[in-house]
Amino acid sequence: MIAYWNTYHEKLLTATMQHIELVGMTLTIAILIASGIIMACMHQERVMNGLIYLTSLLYSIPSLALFAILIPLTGLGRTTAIIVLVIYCQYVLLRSFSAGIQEIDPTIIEAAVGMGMTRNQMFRKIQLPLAMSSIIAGIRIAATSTIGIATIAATINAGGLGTVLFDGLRTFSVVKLLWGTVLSMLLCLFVNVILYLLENALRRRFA
Amino acid sequence: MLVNDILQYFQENFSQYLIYVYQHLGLSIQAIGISCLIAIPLGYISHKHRKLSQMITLSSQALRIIPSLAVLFLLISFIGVGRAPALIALVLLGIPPILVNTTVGFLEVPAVMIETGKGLGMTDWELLKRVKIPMAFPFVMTGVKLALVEIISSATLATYIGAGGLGTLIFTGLGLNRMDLLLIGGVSVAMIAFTTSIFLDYIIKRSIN
Amino acid sequence: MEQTAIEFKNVTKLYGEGETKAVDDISFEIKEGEFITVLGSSGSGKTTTLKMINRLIREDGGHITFFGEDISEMNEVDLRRKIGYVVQQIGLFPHMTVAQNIATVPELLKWDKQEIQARIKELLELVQLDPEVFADRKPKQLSGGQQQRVGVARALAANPKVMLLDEPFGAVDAITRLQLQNELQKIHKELGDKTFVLVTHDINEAFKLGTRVLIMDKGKICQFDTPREIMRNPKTEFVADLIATVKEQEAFWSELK
Amino acid sequence: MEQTAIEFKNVTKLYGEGETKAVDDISFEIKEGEFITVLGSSGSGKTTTLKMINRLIREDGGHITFFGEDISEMNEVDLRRKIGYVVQQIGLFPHMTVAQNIATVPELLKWDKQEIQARIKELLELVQLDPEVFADRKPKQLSGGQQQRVGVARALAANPKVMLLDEPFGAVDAITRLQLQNELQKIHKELGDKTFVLVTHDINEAFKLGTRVLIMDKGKICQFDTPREIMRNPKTEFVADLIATVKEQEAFWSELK
Amino acid sequence: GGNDSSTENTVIRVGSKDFTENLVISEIYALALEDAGYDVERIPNIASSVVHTSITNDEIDLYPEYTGTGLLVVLEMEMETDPQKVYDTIKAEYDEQFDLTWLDYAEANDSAGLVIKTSVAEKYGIETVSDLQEHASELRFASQGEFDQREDGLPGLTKAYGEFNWKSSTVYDNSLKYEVLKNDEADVAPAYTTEGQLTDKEEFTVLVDDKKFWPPYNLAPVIRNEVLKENPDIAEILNNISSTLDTETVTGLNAKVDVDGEEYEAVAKEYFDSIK
Ligand SMILES: Nc1ncnc2c1ncn2[C@@H]1O[C@H](COP(=O)(O)OP(=O)(O)OP(=O)(O)O)[C@@H](O)[C@H]1O
Ligand SMILES: Nc1ncnc2c1ncn2[C@@H]1O[C@H](COP(=O)(O)OP(=O)(O)OP(=O)(O)O)[C@@H](O)[C@H]1O
Ligand SMILES: [Mg+2]
Ligand SMILES: [Mg+2]
Repeated sequence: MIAYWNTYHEKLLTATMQHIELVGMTLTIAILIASGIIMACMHQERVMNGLIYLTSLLYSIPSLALFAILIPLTGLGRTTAIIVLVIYCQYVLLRSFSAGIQEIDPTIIEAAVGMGMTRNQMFRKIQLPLAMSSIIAGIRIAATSTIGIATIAATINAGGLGTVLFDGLRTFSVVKLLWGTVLSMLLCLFVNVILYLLENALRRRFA
Repeated sequence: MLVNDILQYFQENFSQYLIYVYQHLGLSIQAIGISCLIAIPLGYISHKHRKLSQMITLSSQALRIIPSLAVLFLLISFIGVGRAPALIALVLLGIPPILVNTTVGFLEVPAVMIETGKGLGMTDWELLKRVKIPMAFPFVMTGVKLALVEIISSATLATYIGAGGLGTLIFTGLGLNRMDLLLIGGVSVAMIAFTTSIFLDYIIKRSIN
Repeated sequence: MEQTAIEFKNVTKLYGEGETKAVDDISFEIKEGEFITVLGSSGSGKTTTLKMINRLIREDGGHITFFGEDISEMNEVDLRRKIGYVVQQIGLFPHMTVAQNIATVPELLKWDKQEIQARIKELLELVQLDPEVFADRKPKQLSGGQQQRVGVARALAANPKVMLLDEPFGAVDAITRLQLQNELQKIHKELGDKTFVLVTHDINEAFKLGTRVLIMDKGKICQFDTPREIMRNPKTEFVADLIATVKEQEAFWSELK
Repeated sequence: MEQTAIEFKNVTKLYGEGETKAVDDISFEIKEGEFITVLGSSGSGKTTTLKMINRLIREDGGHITFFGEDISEMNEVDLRRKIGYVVQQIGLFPHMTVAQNIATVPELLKWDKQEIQARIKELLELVQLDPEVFADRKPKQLSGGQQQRVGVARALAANPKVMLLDEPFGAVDAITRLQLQNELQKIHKELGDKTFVLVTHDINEAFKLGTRVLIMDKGKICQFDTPREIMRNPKTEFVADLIATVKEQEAFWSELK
Repeated sequence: GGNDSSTENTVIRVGSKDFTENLVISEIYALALEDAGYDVERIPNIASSVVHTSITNDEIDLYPEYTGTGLLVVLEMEMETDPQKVYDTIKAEYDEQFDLTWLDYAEANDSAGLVIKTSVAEKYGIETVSDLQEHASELRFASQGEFDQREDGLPGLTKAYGEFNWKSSTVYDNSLKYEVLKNDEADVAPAYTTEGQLTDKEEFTVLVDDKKFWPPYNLAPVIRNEVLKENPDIAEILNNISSTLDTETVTGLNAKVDVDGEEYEAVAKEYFDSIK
């Protein structure tokens, strides 16, 4: 394995970089969309729960099937991969964002309203800080599952660590399979560490 | 054009299509069955032993960061190709969610309920049957649902290693750039995942009310 | 002659590494047919004492007898089936209907189906709930007071000799509570030979319901006597303080008259 | 002369499709400086009535005025900042320290930093908590009674004219409760012109604290008068029943003497 | 390595399909171009089904293609078995329809075919596809999804030889078929005649296409006319490569990757250095 790394680290690193790009773009877009939805629907619990259920159903669709359905529309390649991955993230993100906000003890919200906070003040001073750990947890799960599913995106020419895995399958090389696995696991751990640090920093700021 | 292709496919290959559906469902159901048989008793045992339950949570978290694709592929190197390794891989993927949820389900049975059951004079077995199992059921089912979704999903990939199923249509579609096959495969798998999901949600809801 | 229903002889219960003495070498005797209330502030050892009677908690020292028999030598499942048990959080099984909840112990005892049905009806009437209306409801479709009534009915189902009640009215509002107290007292009187042991930290409740009141503080028994005797001769400072607050309250009411 | 702080004119609140009348055409008037207690059993409409005052709930009919001004025409955020609000479950913000909790409204009002610090100290002393010890603790590091005190201090922070308290002592045990009641009464007296409206279902509490008691049943007002007057002339059967149980309790205690 | 100081700073984008042989050959093209001073961008692993679209969409400049594929799959024309005729046809059509040029084709013919376990072949005495068709009902087929649908796959084969009633037919990823045969989970599989594993004759036998069903699949670079016009010397560079590639050579290169487990880049480099 080490020998393989010594010779082909460039190739592995390229795949990893592609993977990071894929996951990074997905998460950025997904978080933006989820935040937008949450902002818009935060006060309509019904709509929110409906949306979460809908996305949970989408989430249950195998990625390969979603790729297949989208290819006639958006073709092979990164665009399709990112669209699918963003769809998957929505469920995890929406659920954890809204759980974070809805799980706040209603008496705390009531106390805040009763004290004369505006919606905006309440969001900034109460809801956001109290939902923070749940939000970060959601992002963590989304990142983890995106890193996993993104490997499948190699089937539709989106690059990334999946290419290493499929390459390993093609040439029947355990070394490559292991490298593909190890690198995606390392990526996961890396993202988890970053989010952990972020969470700590935020916690220190808010509390 | 595309509609015609799809209709034509069904006219010519309907029995083949049914075989794919049958293979996909068969593999998934078998995998979920075995997963349940292993994970539910294990989950029950682990809720009684703190150490064990911590270990299980930890290792299933570790497993979660391995892409399921990698699990599937790595397994061939150790047990070869075909239906058996596919089944093993799917069971491996199905176990963690059931295990974790079963453990949580039994742990979440409120202490008051257990105490009340005991206070009413239930034996351990009666307590399990009348209180713990019914109260943990929704959690267990949630685990089963997550596992099944994962399994149906990965069963699509299992086509790569010779397990058949609807993934075949998708791969062939990808290989030949045939939109009709892609759509038939993709939509069929989506529908199966969808209905299973809705069906299990219904069971979970009903068991709560 | 009156029989001894429950007896504690030098019973002690330790928690942790023995640092906390939840119950500290207590001895007392309860006769059949009494309505005992156990009064004390939070953490005084009331619940621990109660749960040692049906062996949900094991004593670390001393002996407890149930109608003369040492409970450590009895089969605990059998013991518990002879004892009705009601807790503050009520503990109704949420997945069962009211009728199924009440039928729990009779079913464990494999009573005949019709007998069970008849018993459910009888008990619901006893606790003033219309069987037609309530038998098939789930617990969460009931108000707090109604749930508490079902809890009592369930505990009474198999005709236990002894009823243990741990703050049974803790979760209901003060006005409903007064009502439930009256009902419980009535039930105790109607059933005649049943022994009730009720834990509470409400002085009014303890003194109103108890034929004798067992006052606990820090794991020890301060006094165990009839309400009248306690009012007249408080034995410890703690009891005297309690009595003082009651007197203050009483003074306030008579002033209003 | 005494000013009218709050007035309800034919106020109604419906829930669902109008099947439930949580509050049914009620009218009453509260003067500045009064300590009003609202008494009723669970579901009688007490909370609904209280929350309509600070517009957490909107009335479906009638008018409510606050110092002569119709609240439906006031900016609701401004209105709420003039009203202190304490709920049973306390609602302290878990991510803020005691000091930050108390400072919430002054900060919303953009008070000067030093002013806020001084106010925190003053209030903690008022509710008998040592500022040195408690200012920097988080709510979960406090006992129930201490949390409740902080809740009161927070509600008083910006010197509101009116304080609304919804079962503020619901979560603490009976003995601590007596203590907190006395403190609250003292605070009301010390502050002089503040109007307190406190919801409870404990008769003792309602009659002890209220300069006048508003008794509700099924969304209607049964009686609204001084404790003495209610005791002497209960106006409805429900009130008479309540008084009867109190008298029974009192009789029981004096019998024990 | 790049060649930044080069006056001609055109970057040539060399694509490849997603299997070993195509990867190796395209890497050899890339090395040759770099050696001649071009900057090369490699775009490997393009799904076979879209590689043609990629080049017509100007996403790549050239890639290795097979004459038979051009004829049957891309142009969807009639079957033809003479290599030169096939080449002449597609060269003209590509130029006219797609503005693409087929450079010289190599002798290497990566024809489609069917592979059978040698032991099974001996047992039933199967040497040709016709023999196979007769015994199909006793044999397990390890297909890949595409083969069952493609005109130069099972459907065409059926027209030429008659129905194949397999005892069973299971789809595997193309790369697994030799493993499947080795593990005795199937007896017959589709094959490409240059695949490295076929060097093991004791294990695998390629059946004779006795009815001449499959067209020739000679390897040749397809390149965009525009690029070729600007850089006419590319033709010579790549033609020089093609002239060295015969079936045996290509099979050997494939075997190094698929049997010996070397990396395709390394194999390509070694080969290029040897012919330079
Ligand atoms: N499982 C336990 N482990 C450790 N300490 C315990 C445990 N259960 C009770 N204790 C301690 O034992 C003492 C007595 O507890 P107990 O529950 O009997 O009090 P209680 O009088 O019922 O109080 P409350 O009115 O709050 O219910 C307390 O100090 C409590 O903290
Ligand atoms: N959001 C709501 N939706 C529907 N019904 C409601 C809602 N809030 C209150 N109600 C109903 O309105 C009635 C009055 O409720 P309210 O909360 O005012 O009672 P309360 O006197 O405060 O009772 P408690 O002592 O239990 O707090 C009850 O019947 C209640 O079920
Ligand atoms: Mg207790
Ligand atoms: Mg209320």
